[in-house]
Amino acid sequence: MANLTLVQAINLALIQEMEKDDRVMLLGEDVGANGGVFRVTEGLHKRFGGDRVVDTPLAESGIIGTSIGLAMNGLRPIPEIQFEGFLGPAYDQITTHAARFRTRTRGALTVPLTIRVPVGGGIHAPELHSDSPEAIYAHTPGLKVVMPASPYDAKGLLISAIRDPDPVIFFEPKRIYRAFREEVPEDEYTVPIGEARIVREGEEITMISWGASVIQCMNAIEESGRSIELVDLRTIAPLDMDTIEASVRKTGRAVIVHEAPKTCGFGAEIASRIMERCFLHLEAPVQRVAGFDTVMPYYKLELEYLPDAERIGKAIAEIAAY
Amino acid sequence: MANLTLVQAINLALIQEMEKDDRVMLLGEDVGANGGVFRVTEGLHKRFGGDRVVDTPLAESGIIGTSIGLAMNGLRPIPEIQFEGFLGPAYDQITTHAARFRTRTRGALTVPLTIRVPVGGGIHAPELHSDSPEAIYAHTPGLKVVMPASPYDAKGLLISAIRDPDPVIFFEPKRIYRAFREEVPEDEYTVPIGEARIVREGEEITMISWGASVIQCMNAIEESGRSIELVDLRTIAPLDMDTIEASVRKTGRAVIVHEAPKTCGFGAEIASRIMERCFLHLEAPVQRVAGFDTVMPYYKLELEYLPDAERIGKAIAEIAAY
Amino acid sequence: MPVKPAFETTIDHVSILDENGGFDEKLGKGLISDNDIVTLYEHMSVCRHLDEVAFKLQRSGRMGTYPENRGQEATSLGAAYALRKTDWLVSCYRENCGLFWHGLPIEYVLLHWMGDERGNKIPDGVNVTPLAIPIGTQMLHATGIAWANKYRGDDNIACTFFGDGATSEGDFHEAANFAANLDIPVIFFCQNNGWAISVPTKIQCSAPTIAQRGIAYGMDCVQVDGNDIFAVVRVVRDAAERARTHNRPTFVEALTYRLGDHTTADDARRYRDADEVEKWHKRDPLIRIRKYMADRNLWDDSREDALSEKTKAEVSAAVKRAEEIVAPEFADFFDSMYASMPAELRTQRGTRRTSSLGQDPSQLDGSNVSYPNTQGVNA
Amino acid sequence: MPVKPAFETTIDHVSILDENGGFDEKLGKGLISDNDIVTLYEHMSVCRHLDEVAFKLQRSGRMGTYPENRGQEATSLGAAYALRKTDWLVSCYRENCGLFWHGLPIEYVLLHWMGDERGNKIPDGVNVTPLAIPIGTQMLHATGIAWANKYRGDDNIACTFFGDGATSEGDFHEAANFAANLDIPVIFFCQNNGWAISVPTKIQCSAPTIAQRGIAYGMDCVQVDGNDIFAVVRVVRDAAERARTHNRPTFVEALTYRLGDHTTADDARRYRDADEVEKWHKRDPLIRIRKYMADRNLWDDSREDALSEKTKAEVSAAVKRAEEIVAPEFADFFDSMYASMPAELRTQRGTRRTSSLGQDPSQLDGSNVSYPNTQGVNA
Ligand SMILES: Cc1ncc(C[n+]2csc(CCOP(=O)(O)OP(=O)(O)O)c2C)c(N)n1
Ligand SMILES: Cc1ncc(C[n+]2csc(CCOP(=O)(O)OP(=O)(O)O)c2C)c(N)n1
Ligand SMILES: [Mg+2]
Ligand SMILES: [Mg+2]
Repeated sequence: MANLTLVQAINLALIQEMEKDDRVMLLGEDVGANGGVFRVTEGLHKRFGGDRVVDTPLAESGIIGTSIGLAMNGLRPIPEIQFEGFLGPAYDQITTHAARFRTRTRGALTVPLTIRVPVGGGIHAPELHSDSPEAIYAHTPGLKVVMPASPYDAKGLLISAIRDPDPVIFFEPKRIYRAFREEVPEDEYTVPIGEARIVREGEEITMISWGASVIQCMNAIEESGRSIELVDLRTIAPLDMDTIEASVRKTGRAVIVHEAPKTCGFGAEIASRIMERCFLHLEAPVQRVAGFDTVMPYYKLELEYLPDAERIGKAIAEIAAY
Repeated sequence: MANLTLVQAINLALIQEMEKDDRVMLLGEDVGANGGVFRVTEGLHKRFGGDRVVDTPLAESGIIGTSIGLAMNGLRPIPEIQFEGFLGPAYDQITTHAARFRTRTRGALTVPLTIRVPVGGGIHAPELHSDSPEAIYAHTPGLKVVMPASPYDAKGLLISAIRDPDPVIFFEPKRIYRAFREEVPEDEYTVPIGEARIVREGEEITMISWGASVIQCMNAIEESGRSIELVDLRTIAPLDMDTIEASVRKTGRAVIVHEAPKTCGFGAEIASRIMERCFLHLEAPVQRVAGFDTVMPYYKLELEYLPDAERIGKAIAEIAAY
Repeated sequence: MPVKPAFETTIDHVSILDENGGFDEKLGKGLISDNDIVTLYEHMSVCRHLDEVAFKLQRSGRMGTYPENRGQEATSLGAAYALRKTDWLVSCYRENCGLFWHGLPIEYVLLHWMGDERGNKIPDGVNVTPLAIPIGTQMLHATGIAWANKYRGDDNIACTFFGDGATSEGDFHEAANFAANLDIPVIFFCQNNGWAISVPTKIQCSAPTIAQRGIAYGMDCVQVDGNDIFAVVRVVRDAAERARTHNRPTFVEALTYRLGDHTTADDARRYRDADEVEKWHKRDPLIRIRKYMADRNLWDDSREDALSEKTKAEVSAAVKRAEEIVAPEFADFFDSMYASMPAELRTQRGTRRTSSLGQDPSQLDGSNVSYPNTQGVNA
Repeated sequence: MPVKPAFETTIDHVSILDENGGFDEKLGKGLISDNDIVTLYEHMSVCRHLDEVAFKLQRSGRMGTYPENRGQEATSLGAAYALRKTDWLVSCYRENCGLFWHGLPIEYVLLHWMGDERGNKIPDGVNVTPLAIPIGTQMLHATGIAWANKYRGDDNIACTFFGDGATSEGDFHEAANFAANLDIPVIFFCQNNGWAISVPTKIQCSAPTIAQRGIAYGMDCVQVDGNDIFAVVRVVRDAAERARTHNRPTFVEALTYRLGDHTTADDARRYRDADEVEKWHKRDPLIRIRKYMADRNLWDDSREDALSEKTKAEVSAAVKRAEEIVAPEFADFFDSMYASMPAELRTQRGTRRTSSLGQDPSQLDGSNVSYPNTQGVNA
């Protein structure tokens, strides 16, 4: 049991899975000698050598496309895309191939792939280093999409992702890479993909979030002094609707919080499902506290863009009063 | 006034805008001598010459990326992507550049671009020729997304798109390219981007759809014998929520129909907005009749995948009975 | 020296059996035994006949869009012949001949074009990937597949096929660049057939050769007469050797020609001249081999007649197998989405519905639903 | 002839002023006047000093991540000097020197790295695009921009800058291929500085030169000593001439070196040797020009001292302008999203909310909302 940051927890999960299974290998830009621009792969190149921790050419489609081939031919590649803003060049390989090979071949060829991607805003970074594209991939059948909000979940979910027989996009909220530490068991354990976590229980309102926003929710809930149940999705696709439904049937009110733009963000899917499943239990319209429908601004204004405790708090007050 | 197919209406709009404004030029794969694989650009190469109707190398990112440069430097390019399944390679240029230049430069550089893309299923085509990615682009601030459901709207919306100072993705539902004809005025007219159309009025239920599904809705509505108001969005982004709200406040019931997979499809955004705006008027949960959360199957099964009058009819019966 | 050469190179063009029957003994001797050339010719004839039949099937509505391979048979077949069964072929959609040689049953290709995913359900032990529809994307998979072989330390390699147009896609560049810089044993085999649908090769590559694309990566590259199966076998053997022993990729440009339309959805007369087609008919790889065999008394009309019977039988048997397969079911497009099916997907599959009231009729209990037709919710 | 050459080529390496002060009169004579070389040197000194200042600003929290240009000043400056103000520069982020020469005020680059979009609001008449963050994507814009010039029939061209790593991206390939096959007047200027963050050039391109990337497109290509401003001016002039008069693109590989870290977020000592850096310090383009000027009595210590005063003043004035700009406002990131703002966006801007009850408080009429803090809904 050690007290680790999210970066350290991921690093530990990678080490343990690579020790355990020599089909597991890492590839990406600067993941080798440099240990990744966030140092997530620190020490792995030295420990496992250049064949298993590979610095690739600067080409995201190449990184994912070759990873698909590696996976189809028996390995367990873990490609890293340096920032979510650079998933774009790999979008085609992810959506037309990684997501489709199993069903296209009726199971003959599969793509057990874990794509690691730092995600989200709040770190004062340049353009295209602060976006939240999870809904894009949640709209792509064949993929699983994961985003931990704590070091413990990060390690457990990453191990599940690596062992998953299907392609998983593993989003790492960079704003909390080192924001806090948590007890993380040294021994191996898994957190199942597809199961949300009740962060705290409550009776009045259900709040649903994921990634770095979960902390903003915590702050808002504490300030509000109300009895609010906070659900950390942990997995975006497939969505754990049972946990959400049970909570909303109890509270009758729901607020969803995410960094991505509101329109067609994943909050829209959750809100629709809640209405579909809990229509007669709803006492107020489900509220979405999200990024605005604009491009993520450069860092001088990024905190104005991201949902914070103040905006969340207002939504809490409003839905409670409705 | 001529009786035209959707293909002919688009062809006519292109001719008229190219006659009118010599900054307008076309580029893409096979758009020249071949007149496009659907013959949408038939005759244009002969009429306007190889400088204004350009067959490009087989590279979608190249087509969109160079179009961005053409547009930033004063032209009005109309790139064609041959099928929506091949938008993937251009996804990065569309989302990181076309959508962002205006705000990135605070208005100094703009990208007046109209991306023409055949979209949707039902034509017995090979893999990746039948998808519906509109929600992906509706989740991308900075873009406008248009999808006509009739020849008349196709001509009017395309002219608006070409003249729009911002990038527009103009989706052409290939299933209705030649499915029916309609009176289309010879003279120039525009259909404004951002305005939905009430296809038929009704009191009991509001049905919202776009593209080729609109016809499926018509059939289902007729079979149902009920008083159903059918809204053809025509524009997906920006969404004409006022028209939808007015209708749902009247009917209290809404069914959304689209070909794309249900999860995170554009139906999720509409359903959420309806709940947000019409909560106290809703008599039933908004229903989504959509593609399944699977990869679009090869053509033997594509009609099982696409929402048809039967599936829509069942949803009508159910929401009416709720 | 202020101006000094930083780089110099030459690219070879290789030809062994030319269109007039000329044969280069030095390069060609012993390359393909008399028995094998006959077998290869017979194999090509099957593919040629398949095109005819498939075309008719499409026209009569029994099959969807189909791309004829006619005229290009020697390219993929020569490559497949030069490789091992344990090597991987990562193809586009105009390599029937090589795929069949490598072990893919004919009906798989038919099923694919009949709109049936079971045509992609490659049998165990056949190292081919399914036909690739998105142009240019499969070379990256080939590079990854070959990389995995190298990672495991076996000496199997991959050979990926693509057209002239495909070399315009960024993915081609990234695949070649990965292979060259990371030393991956893959062969990039370009079938330059002069056209990408209606777009001529010069719009895809205005350089004197497409082969020189490989120079950008410091890759060995060579141009070969793609309608000369001997020359194709020669260059692919050399490339395979280079890959197996040194993990070095090779770029092969095979000059060939699509004698038919791009696909059954295309009409090539709209964009190319009849005499161009004529010229290439004379270079037909089958004619060439037939002459080679006849000159050596390996072939005559009676054998040709016997073959055409055999060919007809083989192809129609394959068509029969493809058409007699049980119709696919609704559930089929759900069942291979994931190793284990998520709840929402299971519900959609079970109810055939995405709408919540259809998925959960219990919400309607008490209220009486009158469906427009006789079928129930779960029909 | 069974094996005949299909293609042969040579690539030149051009150098005029070498690191020992050797100067090639034949190529260099009259290329840059004495007055101009002094002006260019002064301009480079400003950029060099800007790096120092920017680095400190970042370390003291007054600026975000910043990429030093140190060591590469001669490349973009030489190119800009060889071009016309009416030509377009489409850059990456390590071309301050060329951008400033082309007319971009220094504070724009500072504002960009200070996280302020106004740094991209290029003044009218300055033909540069904003710094490009996504690697490799801007070359396509340059190709399109140059294409538009050709379309209109004016003879302005575009020059796009990018690094060695950028040549691994598919977009680079597509841009070069479009330019070569469609005859577009654009110059592809690669700054090969040996590294892409921590990844050495050989992982991006294992060929003997990056210049030969251009051969793939049948493009003229040349390698040049990027720390030799005379050589850079020479090759870019030739390339510009080729573009202006024949609409032919050129690929230029400039050999240079990043003397600093990749950015202020990087620590280059983790992945490269001190002696490699040492070696390149000796090739510093500023040292080289200083020697050239001193040999010709164009420069001495007193002028150097005067310059450093001038430089300090110029840079601190720019910093002042950048830091004194009014703080941006919430509304700013809404107002340039579209030419005319859609309704939902207007509501979000007006209410600062995405949640429906926050956007439409009338839905709450009657009910009393007690906000956790003093601000109202529209605060
Ligand atoms: C990414 C992508 N873009 C466009 C298409 C449409 N398309 C299908 S085949 C083809 C031409 C391919 O030409 P080439 O690569 O030369 O192969 P050939 O058909 O000549 O064998 C095009 C443009 C596609 N399938 N995929
Ligand atoms: C598409 C994309 N992928 C990754 C990155 C992260 N990144 C920023 S700079 C850089 C290295 C660029 O190297 P090079 O092109 O040689 O330019 P240099 O920094 O050496 O001038 C990388 C990988 C990015 N900005 N964009
Ligand atoms: Mg071709
Ligand atoms: Mg570099």
